[in-house]
Amino acid sequence: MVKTMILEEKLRAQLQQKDILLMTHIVLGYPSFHVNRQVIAQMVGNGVDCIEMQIPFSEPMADGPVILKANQDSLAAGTTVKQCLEFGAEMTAAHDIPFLFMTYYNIIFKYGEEDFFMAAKAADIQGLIVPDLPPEMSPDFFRFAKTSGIAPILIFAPTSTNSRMDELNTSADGFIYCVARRGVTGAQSEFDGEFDSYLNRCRAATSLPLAVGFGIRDSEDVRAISGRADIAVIGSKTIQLVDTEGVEAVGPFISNLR
Amino acid sequence: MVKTMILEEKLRAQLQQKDILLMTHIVLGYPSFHVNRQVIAQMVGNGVDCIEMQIPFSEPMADGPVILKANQDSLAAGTTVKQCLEFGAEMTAAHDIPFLFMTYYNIIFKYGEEDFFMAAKAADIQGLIVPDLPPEMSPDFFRFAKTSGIAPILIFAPTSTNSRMDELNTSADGFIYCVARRGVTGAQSEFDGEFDSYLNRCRAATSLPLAVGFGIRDSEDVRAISGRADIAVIGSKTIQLVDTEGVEAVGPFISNLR
Amino acid sequence: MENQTVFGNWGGSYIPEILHQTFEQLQDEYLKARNDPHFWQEYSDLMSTYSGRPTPLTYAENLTRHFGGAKIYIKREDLNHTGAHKANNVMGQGLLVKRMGKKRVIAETGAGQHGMATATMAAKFGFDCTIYMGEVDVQRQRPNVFWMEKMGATVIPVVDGSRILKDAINEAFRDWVSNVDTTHYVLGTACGPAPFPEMVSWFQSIIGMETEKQIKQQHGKPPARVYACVGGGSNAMGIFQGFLGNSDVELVGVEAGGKGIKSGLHACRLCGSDASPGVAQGYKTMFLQNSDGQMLETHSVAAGLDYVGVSPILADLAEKKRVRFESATDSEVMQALDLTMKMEGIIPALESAHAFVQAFKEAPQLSADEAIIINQSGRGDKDIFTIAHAFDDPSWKKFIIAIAEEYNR
Amino acid sequence: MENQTVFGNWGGSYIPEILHQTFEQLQDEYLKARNDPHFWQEYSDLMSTYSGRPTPLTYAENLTRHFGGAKIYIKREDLNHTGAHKANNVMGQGLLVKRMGKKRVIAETGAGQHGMATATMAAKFGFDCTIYMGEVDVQRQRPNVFWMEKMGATVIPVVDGSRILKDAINEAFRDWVSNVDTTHYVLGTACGPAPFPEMVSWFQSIIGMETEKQIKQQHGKPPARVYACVGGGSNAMGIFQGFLGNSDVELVGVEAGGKGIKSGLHACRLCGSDASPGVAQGYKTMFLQNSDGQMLETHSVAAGLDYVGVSPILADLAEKKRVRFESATDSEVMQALDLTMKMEGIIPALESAHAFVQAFKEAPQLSADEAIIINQSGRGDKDIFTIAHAFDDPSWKKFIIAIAEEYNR
Ligand SMILES: Cc1ncc(COP(=O)(O)O)c(C=O)c1O
Ligand SMILES: Cc1ncc(COP(=O)(O)O)c(C=O)c1O
Repeated sequence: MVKTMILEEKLRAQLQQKDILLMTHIVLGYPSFHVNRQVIAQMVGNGVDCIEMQIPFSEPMADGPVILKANQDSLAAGTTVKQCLEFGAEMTAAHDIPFLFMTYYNIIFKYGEEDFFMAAKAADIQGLIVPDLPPEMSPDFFRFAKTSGIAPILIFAPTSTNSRMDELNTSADGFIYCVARRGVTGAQSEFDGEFDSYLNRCRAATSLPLAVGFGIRDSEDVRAISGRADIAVIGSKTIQLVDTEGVEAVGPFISNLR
Repeated sequence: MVKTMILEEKLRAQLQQKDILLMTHIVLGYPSFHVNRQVIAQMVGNGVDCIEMQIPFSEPMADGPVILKANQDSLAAGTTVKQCLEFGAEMTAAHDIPFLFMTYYNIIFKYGEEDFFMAAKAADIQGLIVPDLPPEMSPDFFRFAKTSGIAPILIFAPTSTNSRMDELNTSADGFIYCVARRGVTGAQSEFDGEFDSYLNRCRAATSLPLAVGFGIRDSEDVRAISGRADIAVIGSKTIQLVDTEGVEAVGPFISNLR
Repeated sequence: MENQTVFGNWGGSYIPEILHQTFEQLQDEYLKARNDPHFWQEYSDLMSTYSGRPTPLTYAENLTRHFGGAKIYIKREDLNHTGAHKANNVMGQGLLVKRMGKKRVIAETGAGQHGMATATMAAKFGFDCTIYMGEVDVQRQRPNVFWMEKMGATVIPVVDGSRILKDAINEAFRDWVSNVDTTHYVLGTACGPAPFPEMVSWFQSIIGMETEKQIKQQHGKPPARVYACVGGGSNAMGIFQGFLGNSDVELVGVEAGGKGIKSGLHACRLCGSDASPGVAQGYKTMFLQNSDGQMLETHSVAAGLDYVGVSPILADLAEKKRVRFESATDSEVMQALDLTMKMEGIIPALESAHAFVQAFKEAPQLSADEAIIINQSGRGDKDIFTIAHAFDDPSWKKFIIAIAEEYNR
Repeated sequence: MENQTVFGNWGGSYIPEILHQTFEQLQDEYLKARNDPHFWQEYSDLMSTYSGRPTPLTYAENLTRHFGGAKIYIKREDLNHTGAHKANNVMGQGLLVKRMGKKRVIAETGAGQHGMATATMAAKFGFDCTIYMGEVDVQRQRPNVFWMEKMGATVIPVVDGSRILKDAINEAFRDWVSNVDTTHYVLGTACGPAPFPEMVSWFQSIIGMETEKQIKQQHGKPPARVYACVGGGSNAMGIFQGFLGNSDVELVGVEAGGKGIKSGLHACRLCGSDASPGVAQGYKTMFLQNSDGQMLETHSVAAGLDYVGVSPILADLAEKKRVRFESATDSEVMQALDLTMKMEGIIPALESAHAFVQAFKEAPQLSADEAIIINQSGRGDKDIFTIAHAFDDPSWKKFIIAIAEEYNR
């Protein structure tokens, strides 16, 4: 296991072999850690390249209805940050792909930024996505990211200007998460001409790999961004799949994506 | 029958024979003209000296709950002013005591003041009591009263000053209706020292006979004012009596009063 | 307006003798107050620090654009403390009561607005307070009853007659003749025996005085027309007094057309031909009465306009053709209300919405350099039960049913 | 207050990247407006002609006598159009939205007051309008929902989370990130990402500016203390800004004590010790949260105070000890409300009544030549359902049951 390799290098290595990588999203503790474990096994077994594990938060302002409900149910079931960290460590030990944590800033802030990075490092987590933390709001966060070797994943949005992208790029590491459209997680996106020029702007602003998320739901969507982006992020869709068709549906769904 | 004798003289003649006269009140059309007819027969037969017949009005602002309800029920049964005038004529023809109309000013105003006095004269009515018509509000009314020989009965109240009594007296005829207390018809009055001095003021202000009304309910009340006033007015009490014990109770009630 | 008890053929003081003395005292005290410049100063200071006067004159830009005629201005009596112009009259009478040394006030109320205002004034001045309210109105305006009671007033539902405003007035008079020494009857509109019509109009003239200044400031000249709804006539008299002296300003009173003037279900005393001269409740005016002089039932979606009589001063101004009278039906009123809420974010009381109806009919006929003023006598949010009901709002019904279920449990 | 995004250890702008640009625009437009004297003139003219400003400062003579200490003055934000201080903020933002050329506004609402105010502003300015309101609040404040809809707004009940104010805020942010180009989010209090805390406080400072002048005029000198209830903190910031520069004036913020600070059922962020620093809803402040950083349920009889966070500016002023924080329990609030209605004829909103509670506790300790000011942020008659319910009024219950029966028929 090459656990010390930094996130970007790891992804670039994968990109040598595949047109496009797949990153999936799960909400920790939803519907249970037990199911999370099974879903992750199916994902890894069917070729997912990277997994973001969301530590639930009571106020997930950037998430749409599916992930919002998953956050609430997980918390209602008693999920704690400590459990999430432990589960993260278990997964990184079990599977040889990079795992990231996604969460809102308050979870980290309340835990203590330095402590959180240390705990994540101990769990062998490779990156952190915090959708409500613009880099200017916590220089400390980026300092701790650097010292711990955990990539702070930053987000580009269609509303980001070129200069804003440049600015974000200076703090970013691992890859850039390009939000496909205005809105929250879960709704459909259009990968049209406007999207193309947005993605060109992203590419121009950074040398990091580009992940595209928000609204990627099937192989057609994945195909649509192949060659334009490096990573396709599947979020709400797998949560819905587990909800409606059970854990076993995840493997076939993933293997058909690409 | 001495129908042409004016009201005051008629009363003075009666006062030669009795310590105190009795005036009763009925609401026309309540509960029906038929019952009115019976009640009046019982009253006259048992020694009542004078009867005021109230032509009902929809807004009897100076009346208490009993007479108010009688006004409303009579109107609801369809009583008209014309019926009241006809009934008045019938009564004056049938009984040899003075009959008065009591009503609110709008009934007269709407009928036409001159026309109303002519109609009342034709019905052989001897006086008119209009509680909401201060003399200064209609000089015409008093002119028509004089020409028709119908006495305009004015009201003194405990709140009337001496000079106000003097002023009222110049327009009054027949007798003065002394309201025993503040308030509306129907409630109990106290015939105490304060009442005495009020009645003395009334006596000093006018040479007309004094009737006392509001709250006279039994022989004790009548006795209390005997010698102090000339006429006792029984209002709400007989209405209640007919309501609760029937027409036949009226005769015995009246004959026991004095 | 000079002190008068009779206005042309109208007005007067047709009262039981027992009240004679108290009216003399009231008349006296009123004249003293009128001739004492400090009194008006005290009154206007009170209205300013307690009730939020001057109320604004709001330019209704969107409605103006919508109708494409005269500039529409709205005088905002809804912003008075307690939500209507009724506060003006009541606070004025409160100061008089203090001068007369009385300790108890009574009042009638229809919509509940005047009762609310009186209960408020009584709390502020420390008077005992009894409010008479027709049982029908108690039922349609329960929230107001709740607040009156919370402010320490006793609310007595009147179960006589048609159980609406006029019956409450009779009942208040009955209380007054019984308690004449201690009690002042705070009549709520420019009706009743003298000096009430003139006195109430005087207190309400604060509306017109402000408006006259405001329109000159904002529009540069007097308005072409001024619209006010007319129940008893106090808000109309209030605003009209700012313009009575200027014959170029047309004054328009709007009565409750109810289900339509021809249906007989309305409260039109000065427009239409159903009313006739009469004397009741202490004064002479045009009443809705039958040929015997018995008062008729009236009808309006707006409790405050649901009244058989009308200010004798307005009857006189109608006869002299100084004020034109029109009517608005219940359904026109709901439409005008809807439009005003959506276009200006303002909720007129159902009463006030009558004035809006007529203004909306006439605005397009006037040119853009003319202004018209609508007197918004009160705010409509007090009428939630009536308005939500009149709009037949389904979620409102569900809401009420759900609370009732909780209460029934 | 100079333009700031961070106040001591508090505030900031923790927002999704998609909103970055729109916040830059907002910040820009806000700064331009702040530096443009015409803007404030336009704003204060609008508030004067549309909303009835300046609102009065009322001397509460009876309460003063009752407590026998400092003179009690009440700043009457209840007399604003729509019935609360919320109008100030909303009209100010409306003018900014016009400048930014946006055509749609969204807002969260708790008590419904801010939603009412926003729907009103949207009607007045001709904007499309969507209001997010927690389902629990929709249920307790249905009349406000009715009026918002009547003014043309779409009201969306939020069924996520604890279904109250904070959840409505999250939902409004979700709408905003989806419609960022066309839409402005009219945040209703001095919370949220910069520039909202400062901007909302700036608009609300109109309260303090007026009050500072009024108290000098009426009392001859500044007050000893100023009391305001604190939900998000906007009415408090509004009035406090009139006195922040004068260290002789003690400023007191009153939070919702709910069932008592020890019961855990409250919304005390700055008094008591249940809150801790956190970041949510776009800003850093003291939040009621557990040790993992998950937000807790809060409790108050007043929907408008039922909120987990608090203005970062107030968190800073608390830390610097410039503002003292206290709390009032639900039952103290009902008592203060009752007393104020009976003694002054004034009906404070349940929110505002919190400030009254603390002022009543402290007034007797001060001498008669001192004045204290209570900010009456809104009027309580909008709260009829809550208040009648809280007083357990039997005729109110009968009334509701009777209407429900009619609707069920
Ligand atoms: C808001 C409002 N407007 C108008 C009226 C009618 O009264 P007036 O004609 O005296 O102004 C009322 C009466 O209750 C009212 O509440
Ligand atoms: C009347 C009233 N007062 C106070 C508040 C609390 O808000 P803030 O603390 O922002 O003034 C609200 C909120 O809805 C309110 O409606």
